[in-house]
Amino acid sequence: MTVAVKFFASLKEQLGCDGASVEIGEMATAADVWLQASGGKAMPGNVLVAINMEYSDQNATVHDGDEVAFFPPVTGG
Amino acid sequence: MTVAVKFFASLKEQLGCDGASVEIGEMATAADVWLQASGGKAMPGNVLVAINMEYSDQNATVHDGDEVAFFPPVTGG
Amino acid sequence: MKIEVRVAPLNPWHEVADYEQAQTTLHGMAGAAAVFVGTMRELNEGDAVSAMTLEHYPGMTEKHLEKICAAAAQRWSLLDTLIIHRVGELRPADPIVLVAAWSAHRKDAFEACRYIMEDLKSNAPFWKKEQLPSGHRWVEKNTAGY
Amino acid sequence: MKIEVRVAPLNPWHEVADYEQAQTTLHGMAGAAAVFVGTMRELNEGDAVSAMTLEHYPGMTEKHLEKICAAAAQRWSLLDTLIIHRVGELRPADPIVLVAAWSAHRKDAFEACRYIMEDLKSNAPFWKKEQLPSGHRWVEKNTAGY
Repeated sequence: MTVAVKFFASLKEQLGCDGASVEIGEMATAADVWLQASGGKAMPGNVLVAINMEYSDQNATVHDGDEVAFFPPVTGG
Repeated sequence: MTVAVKFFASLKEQLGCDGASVEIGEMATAADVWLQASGGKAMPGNVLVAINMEYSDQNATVHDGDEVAFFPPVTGG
Repeated sequence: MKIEVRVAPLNPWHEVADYEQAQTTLHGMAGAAAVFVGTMRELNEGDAVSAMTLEHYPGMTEKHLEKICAAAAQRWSLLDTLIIHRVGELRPADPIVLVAAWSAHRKDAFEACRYIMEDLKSNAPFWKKEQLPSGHRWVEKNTAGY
Repeated sequence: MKIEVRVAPLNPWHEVADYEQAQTTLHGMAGAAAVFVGTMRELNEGDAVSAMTLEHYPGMTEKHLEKICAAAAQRWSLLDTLIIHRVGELRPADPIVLVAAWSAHRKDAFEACRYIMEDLKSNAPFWKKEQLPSGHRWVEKNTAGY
């Protein structure tokens, strides 16, 4: 299956990438998506995960066509 | 001694008077001032008292030249 | 710091904008502005209100509002405060009161603004008389704010 | 209800004035408006900040802000809410965010405005990068709001 990956803010800078389309096996979790998209880097402890623009967590299962986003703590307002 | 008396809002309407200059003996309290200025009426329980534009109470002693105000609960804002 | 009690109509947002622009010490320093605007409703306690007369105690009102702002400035870290309150004849949808508080951070601005507003409602010497279909009615007390 | 994320400069008081005037259902019904405006400061954590870049997650940001407003409308009796948030390049003294809540009474307006602002700061996907004399710095977390 295919998922769209997005990185934001400092994470995007650190990884040098704002997103990718990732081919991954069924039953993959957000953490699996991270590993593949980041080229095997450890996920920083404070990273937030959103699936289809809803907050989720790294253990959530992803589905074909999902948009999986990783970003640092938010600092708006 | 002489004190200036002021009435506001519903109290002013009930008494038909917005203020008066009252001659009263030394050591008079705000309650004494009320009695004289209101023509002996009982003071409603919810009346607020200010002396020289500071909240006070009916047992406070007034002094020559004081401005003594009586008014109902406030409803601004 | 500005406190104004006035008869003239109040456009609260224009007042805040103008005041903020004029206070150059706020620029770049104030990270937070909390503003409250109280406006006349056309309904109160289930009755249609067509007009309102706001009376105040000239002198004591301003003095009391200054005292409230000074107390807020003691309790929170504030850069500035602004209060404008109308008196006289009002119609539904007319703004009655504007309270604004500026601070470096939002906690102080939020809490000071609400504190000032609550003290104003509880203690500042203003009185409202409503025009109802059945005649006049003095408002007897304000609704609870907390 | 309006939610806007935009690059264009923000004059928050004009926005509130225009929005309020356009929402005729508020007129005579809203007794209370509580507004918060967050503005860029020229100093953060002791460092001079000459500019700021605000990044966001297009789509999720708007979705999350709508969710916050819906949650506030569940919890308090609200007539309307307005959020405008800037993204892109900002300079000190530029307004960043506007949150407004209208209600019949002040308690609901005050509490909803603060709630929306706190949730926005805690959860809405925005990120700030500051320009310091020494280079860029991503802001790591927001200050506490309570």
